[in-house]
Amino acid sequence: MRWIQLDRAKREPARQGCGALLVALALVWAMPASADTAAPASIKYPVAPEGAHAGKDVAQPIEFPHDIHTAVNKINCLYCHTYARRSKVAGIPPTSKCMGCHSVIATDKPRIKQLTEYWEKKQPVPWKKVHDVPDFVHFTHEKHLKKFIFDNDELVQNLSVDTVAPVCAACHGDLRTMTVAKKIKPMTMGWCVSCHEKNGGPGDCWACHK
Amino acid sequence: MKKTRRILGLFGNFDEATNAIYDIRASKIAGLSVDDVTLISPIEHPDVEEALGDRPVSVQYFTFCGGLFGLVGSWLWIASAQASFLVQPQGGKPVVTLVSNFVLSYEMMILGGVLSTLIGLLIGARLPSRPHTLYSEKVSLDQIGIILELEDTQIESAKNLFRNHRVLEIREEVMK
Amino acid sequence: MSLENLTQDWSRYRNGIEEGGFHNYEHRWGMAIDLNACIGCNACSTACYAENNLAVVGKERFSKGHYMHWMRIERYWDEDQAKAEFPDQGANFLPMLCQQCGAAPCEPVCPVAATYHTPDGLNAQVYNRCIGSRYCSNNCPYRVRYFNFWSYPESAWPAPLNLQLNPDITVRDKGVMEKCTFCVQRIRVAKDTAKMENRKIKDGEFTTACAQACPTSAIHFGDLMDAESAVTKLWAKHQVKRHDDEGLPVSTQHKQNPALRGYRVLEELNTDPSVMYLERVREELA
Amino acid sequence: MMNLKLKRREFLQLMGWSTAGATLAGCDLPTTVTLEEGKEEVVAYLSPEEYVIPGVGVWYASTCLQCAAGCGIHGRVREGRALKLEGNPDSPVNRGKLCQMGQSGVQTHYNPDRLSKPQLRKDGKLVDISWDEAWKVLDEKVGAAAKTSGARVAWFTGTVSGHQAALIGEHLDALGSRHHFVHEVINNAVGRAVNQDVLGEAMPRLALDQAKLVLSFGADFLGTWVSPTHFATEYAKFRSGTRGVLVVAEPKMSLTGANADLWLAVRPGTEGMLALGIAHALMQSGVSVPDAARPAVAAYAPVKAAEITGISAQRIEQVAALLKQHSPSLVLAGATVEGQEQGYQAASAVMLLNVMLGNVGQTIVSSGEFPFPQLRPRTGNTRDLVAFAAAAKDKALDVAFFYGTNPVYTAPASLGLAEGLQNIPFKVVLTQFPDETAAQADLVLPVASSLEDWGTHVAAYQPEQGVITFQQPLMEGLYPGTPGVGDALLKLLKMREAQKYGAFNDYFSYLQNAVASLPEQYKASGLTNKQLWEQTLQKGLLTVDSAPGSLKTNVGEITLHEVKADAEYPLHLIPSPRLGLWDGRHANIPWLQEAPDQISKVVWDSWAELHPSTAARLGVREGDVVEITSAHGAIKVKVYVFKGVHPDAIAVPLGQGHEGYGRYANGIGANPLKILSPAIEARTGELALYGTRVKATRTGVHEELVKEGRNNISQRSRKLVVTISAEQFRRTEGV
Amino acid sequence: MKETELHHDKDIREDLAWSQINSDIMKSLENPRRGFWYTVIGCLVLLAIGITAEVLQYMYGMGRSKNHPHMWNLYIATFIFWIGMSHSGTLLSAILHIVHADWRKPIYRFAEAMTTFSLMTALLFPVIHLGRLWNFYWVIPYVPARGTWPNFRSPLSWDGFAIMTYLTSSALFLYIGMLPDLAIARDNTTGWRKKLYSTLSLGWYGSDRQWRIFRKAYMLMAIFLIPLAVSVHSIVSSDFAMSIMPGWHVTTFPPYFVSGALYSGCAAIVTLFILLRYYFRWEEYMTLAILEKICKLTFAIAMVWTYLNLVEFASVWYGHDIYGKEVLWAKMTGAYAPVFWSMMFFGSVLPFTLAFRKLRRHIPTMMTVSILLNVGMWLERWMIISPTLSQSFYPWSWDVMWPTLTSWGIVLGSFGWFGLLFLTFVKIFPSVSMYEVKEMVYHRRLASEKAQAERRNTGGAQPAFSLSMRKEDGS
Repeated sequence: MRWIQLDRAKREPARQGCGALLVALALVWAMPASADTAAPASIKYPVAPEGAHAGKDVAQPIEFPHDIHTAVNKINCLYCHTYARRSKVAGIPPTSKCMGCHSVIATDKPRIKQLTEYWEKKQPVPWKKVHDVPDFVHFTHEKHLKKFIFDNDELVQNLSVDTVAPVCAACHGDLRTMTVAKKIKPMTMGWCVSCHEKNGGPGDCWACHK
Repeated sequence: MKKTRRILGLFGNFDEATNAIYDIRASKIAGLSVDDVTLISPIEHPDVEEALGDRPVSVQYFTFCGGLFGLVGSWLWIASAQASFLVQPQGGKPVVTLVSNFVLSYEMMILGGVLSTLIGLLIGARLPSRPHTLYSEKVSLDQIGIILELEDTQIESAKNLFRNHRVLEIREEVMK
Repeated sequence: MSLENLTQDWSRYRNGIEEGGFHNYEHRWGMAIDLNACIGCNACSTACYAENNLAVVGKERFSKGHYMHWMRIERYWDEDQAKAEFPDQGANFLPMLCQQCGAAPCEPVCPVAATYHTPDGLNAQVYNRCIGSRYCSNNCPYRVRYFNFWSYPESAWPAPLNLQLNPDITVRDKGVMEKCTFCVQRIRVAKDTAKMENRKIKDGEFTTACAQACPTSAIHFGDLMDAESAVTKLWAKHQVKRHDDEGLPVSTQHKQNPALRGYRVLEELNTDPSVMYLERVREELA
Repeated sequence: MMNLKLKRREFLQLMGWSTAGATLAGCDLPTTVTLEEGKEEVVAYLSPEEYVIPGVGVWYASTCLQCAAGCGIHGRVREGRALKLEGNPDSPVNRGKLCQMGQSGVQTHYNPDRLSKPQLRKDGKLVDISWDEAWKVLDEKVGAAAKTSGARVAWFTGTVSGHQAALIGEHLDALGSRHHFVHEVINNAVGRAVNQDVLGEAMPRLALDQAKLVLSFGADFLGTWVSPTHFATEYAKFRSGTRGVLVVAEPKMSLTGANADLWLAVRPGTEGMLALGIAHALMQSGVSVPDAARPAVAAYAPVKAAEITGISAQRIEQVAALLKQHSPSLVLAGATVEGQEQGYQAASAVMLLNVMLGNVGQTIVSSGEFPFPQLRPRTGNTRDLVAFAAAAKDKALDVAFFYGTNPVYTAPASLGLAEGLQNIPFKVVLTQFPDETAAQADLVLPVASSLEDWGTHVAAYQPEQGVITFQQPLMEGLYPGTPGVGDALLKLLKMREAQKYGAFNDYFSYLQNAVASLPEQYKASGLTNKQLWEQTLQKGLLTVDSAPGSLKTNVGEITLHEVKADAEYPLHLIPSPRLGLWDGRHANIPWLQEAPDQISKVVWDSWAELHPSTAARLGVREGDVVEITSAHGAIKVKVYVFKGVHPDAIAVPLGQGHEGYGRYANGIGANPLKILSPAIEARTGELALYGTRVKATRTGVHEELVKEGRNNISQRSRKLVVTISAEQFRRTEGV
Repeated sequence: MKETELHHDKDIREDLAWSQINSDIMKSLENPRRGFWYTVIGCLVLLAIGITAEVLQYMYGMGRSKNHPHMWNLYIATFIFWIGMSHSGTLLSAILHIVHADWRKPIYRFAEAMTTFSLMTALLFPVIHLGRLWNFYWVIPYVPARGTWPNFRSPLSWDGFAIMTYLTSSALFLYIGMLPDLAIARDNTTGWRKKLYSTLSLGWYGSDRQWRIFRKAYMLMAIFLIPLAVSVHSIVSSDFAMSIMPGWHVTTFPPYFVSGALYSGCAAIVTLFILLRYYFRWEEYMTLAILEKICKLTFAIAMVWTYLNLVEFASVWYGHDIYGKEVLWAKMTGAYAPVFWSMMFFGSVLPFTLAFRKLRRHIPTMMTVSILLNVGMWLERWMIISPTLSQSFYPWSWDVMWPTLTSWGIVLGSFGWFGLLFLTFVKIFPSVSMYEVKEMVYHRRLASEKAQAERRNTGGAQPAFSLSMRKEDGS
């Protein structure tokens, strides 16, 4: 019964089908713009790219407490990671820098004792790498810091850990809440690109690929 | 009246089947119109279809819309992809290149047309489905079947009509 | 992907090279190579090996054409001396590298856009995007694209040779096309430095490895958009023009004054190379 | 480019920021961008210098030791690794430019075949030993020799100069020996002798840029002659503006010949006659001839010279006319002229042209006397090789030190050097690589590469004022314990004269002391010794002015004999040097092996250049293997048919045919030096390298000759290299 | 005797019973001749060779099969070959369908299958020839996470679009056309086959409505397929014609490619026709008369191809482009001359055998000729690619390259792969269209009876026609 009845419903399916296709067509027209290349006029902090990464807990030779140094003692990130504004790599601070303070401060703590041991043996601390980009990627800390920190007059005057850390946090997460660093951002190309689009970074492949 | 019965007559050749349908058309069975007739056959046969009368087919509208969608949609899609992928400046050519986009849209028009034709076919022919309950395997061999949906009262006259046209086999069932 | 992008800038997206294109050039790196000075000594080529992590392939593979020299010195003999007993003058040397064409035939054919035109006017090759279809090489009239037929990282740099590898450049693995980049890593450093110091790049601030090495200074490198650069002046002196300087068709670009020495190789193909050669000078002593 | 002050060795103590392996691509599978954390180690610095910034390259000045020209270099160092060498713009030699051999310095340094441990011959085999043992053995053996016969100790080196040469001299003095043999295959010893005799100075300055015409008799000044990179920079000036004319006469086209405006294929061994023929033509046109040379010049009228040399009289007269027309000119004689039995006479004939044309004083000027005789270069030659072989054969030596040369490879087999070495009881080889000589050694001492070592050098050819170029390490030694050459010498000296050298910890402090004790006149005023030292290292050189003298023109009598034909060995063998592999010392550098020869474009191989007519006579074509036989041996090489070689000559490039020189050099090609006859240049005692007669026979074997652009020598009417006439050039660009 | 000849001249016997058609065709699913299995084994061996070669190439790199400047070689040549082969399937199934040439009916099914499978084979080559084939999907314009798209300008990405469209369309076309036959198969099989066919036939039961829609949809698809086939090979030719290389940058390439494609495809149909006829004992369906028709078609296309070939040479010659002329001259006289002249012989001279009726009807000859024609066509593809690569603008990089064992291995492997796909198909699916053969027999029977009746001049009604050839009063 059903078969024959439906056979009689002559043109309806055609209308329905056409309607659906036209709606789809309209949807394509109405597709929203995703790439907004115009950067905001004044940037304090990078518009952080979206995405998260479930990073592993990395066992470091010394469990370095970023939170104590930054959140409690209010030491500026760039005080230790001093190469970041001068080179493409941010760099791990040399042991001499640690010892600059820790030859007098908190010398009795077990972590500091560990550190002193390395220092006395004249061995560099074998830190494990947490954040890395592939070798075919050219990433410079100095230019990113220039754009987000040093090109911003207001910030230069009162450069403190609380003004610098949010900039670093765009890629490294907020280290004020971590002990040892943990990778919590995906650091993938799409992630980089989304940030470049939002903040007006270069869209040229060769800006980043070498 | 409610149609409650279904009956299948199998015929040995198209002439008989055609004549049977013409008889039905001529209202040999009261209350049964040609719209209640389904013909099942191993090959397509224009004569019989003529007897059944005009039953419009809508698949071409699907094809048209699908082709159009493929053409316009893919052009917009490709052009907007090019417009937001600015590494595209190449070989001194414009970002949105009409020639290549035309080639691709052309292909996509065909793909859209073909796919929507398929959809049209499936929708129009109500496929996929289970085979008809009265379906006989002889139809796929060499016999032609006529399925009628009937009221109880029309059964006998239908059978008679079939027999008049040298029906080879009659099957019937009660519709649920 | 968005239609808004498309509708906003429609007219610019439709610009080809004749109308200026959608390039937004920041620089146009270019060269001038003086064949009067070139002595064919190979210094540029070896400097390129050292700078750009070019793999040494060995005799067997070289014989199959698997060589990787981005900069090669071609040596031609005069055709008019084909019947003479001795060549009564020297050879014609031609340093051939990627011409960084403005209308590069290699670019539009790459299926994945691994090669494209940068805002610096370079033909970029993005190694990690490349899938190795080799179409670009097929379409390159100068045959200056080199393909990694094998995996070289292990074979070409046995330890400790790998310590020499330039960390600013990817070491290409098998299946990737590569070519001269005008030492983009040096350009990048120069641009970064200039940007850090809030200034423009100065002419002569850096140069490519080949130009740096050339004992006779036959290779000049610089920014063709910088009116004051030595290269721009050389191009102007020899009246060689880029396409979109004036959007001139090739026939009018071609050298009008026979006294000038500038020309570009296979110019008639309309590829708009960024490398201008200065004609070799021939003493008529024979 | 940053040239930061260097403080002692501290910068070397850096640990790599990223391991070198990390530079490798990751272009292969997988291409996922997430890199797992915690896998790699970041090595942090312990206590870095202020100027060391990871990720930023620093340039240091040093000196290139790939040949003896003494080019200044800048080396790029990043994260403790030397990455790239470039010319030092301050160096008067190369003015910031660097040839391919210099560029390859990094591959000499990082060569995978470098020796890392000393080796001692035990039971006939070289075995690895510790450094302590090595020094002990050395002390014992040399000590024993010093006690009995210090005079029987010899140093056999390549060209050395600076404090290295001084220390070698002092070591020999301490032992009471005078045996410092200095050997180079590629040398201009005969030319130096002629210069000394005619001009009064062995190596005057050549003002190529002042010359309007250069006539070169086989002097490949763009490729292998004296100071090629310097001459190439000068050549650029010579060719610009009014554009000088370059005429080259040689039996086999060299790189210089390949850039000539007029190339003359002269019959091998007759260049002197050609020079005299030109002199005759000049004389006919009114140029005066020094009296002593008059008979010789008169004997070679152009027609006669044409008969001998194969260059038409018309051509000879044309060259003479050109010389007269373009003044001042510069006439140079190279190895093909000098490496004959009458090479001195022939080179004198060439020098005669300079004298006649008045070039002396114009394009040939005095370089003055270098003020420190002990630092002056001991320039290499082949006379010392002959002498050393003879001394060895005569069992006149007990201990021999070898450094900077590989005589077992370069000595002709006919000298019997390999057998002679058996007679030297203790042979010490200071080398970076296991080479053929090291294979014969009793003790092999690996030395630091030129990028790991300190040093001072004085180039034999000083283009402007005299300079001492400084060599400083660009990075920490790859193999701990490996001493620099200077350190090794100091150590040897301390074994003999502990009190005299005990004050110096190492060669570094020795050099520092040497700079500090420089006579005041050479020190810039107002600098402390430390500042002077730092400034010197930063510049890479120290200028020591010397007053130029004046050149003489003492042309002596010239007697040239006819070159006789040899029925059995009809061809002249030309062991042609290559810019690249040089005398074979760079055969283990993959870049240079893979760099096509400038002329033939052959890679990774030896070949024999044959004129098409000769090839046709022998019935060979390109790729056929021929056997080249001299009276002293035979080699097999593939044929390269080439018009740029005289039909009477067969040219085989130097550099290949190594047997024990590492993975890149071994088993490739053949060494033409092996079959040279021991003929001696009559006046100077040099080996007549170009005087060997050979015959070539086909072997029937055919192998592909691997070369670039293999199917084409012409442009097929495409406009690839376009030419313009010189007149037009001078009209529009001449200044 | 005369009778038999007449019989043979018919495309198909008109007195074939429909039930016999069913059983004859369905038999192909059961018991082919031994030769079928030998062929399967042969294909497996070829495929194994191909896989070995590909694995080696994957492990060690493209250097095993390519060099500079021969960046493309056998792979792309074979790619074009397979793409080309697919075209005549469309010719038979779509073009001839539209013009109602009913002799196509017994043979179009396998021809369409050939289209689909040669496309699937062709599709392998652009992937195989990639230096980094594990990244081949970057050519597909999926919405990317990295903000990157493929380059829509590249003829190679057009290839991707075109081939995917063609593959989809022709596979659908094949499938849709097979629906009624799948229903027949469903009704005549048991076990897993029954399940398979039940699923695939989608419940087709042959109602008049289904037939109407089917007829229209099938015709629409056929109409789409024709421009598609032409555009696909034009796009493949764009890989060359859109480049600037001498010998490639030729405006006549699209029609030249299309004609070459039809040519090789027709030749392949002859080969497969003969094979299937042999394997499944289908002498009744794949008759010599039909073979003759395809041969005539092949001959006509061969002449078109020859003409276009000559036009191409002539236009290069008269165009006086020195680069193009050099390539042409090198083809004719250079290292590749033997290959070039073999191609000319196989492509333009050999087809004249098709002009003779005796030869057309001689199965072994036709088998040999059809294979040689395809060899010629394969050489043509190679001669399109290699001479230009070896001798282009830049004389310094001129070089002749002969294929390596690895590339031969992969080329052979592709034949194995195609063979396996095809043989599997014909073993599982009815490769002669049963319902259409029924139609064909039915219509021919009607026509002949009408003609007979007219001849006999006997008036009155025609005798009732029985589909099953049963006596009307028999049961």
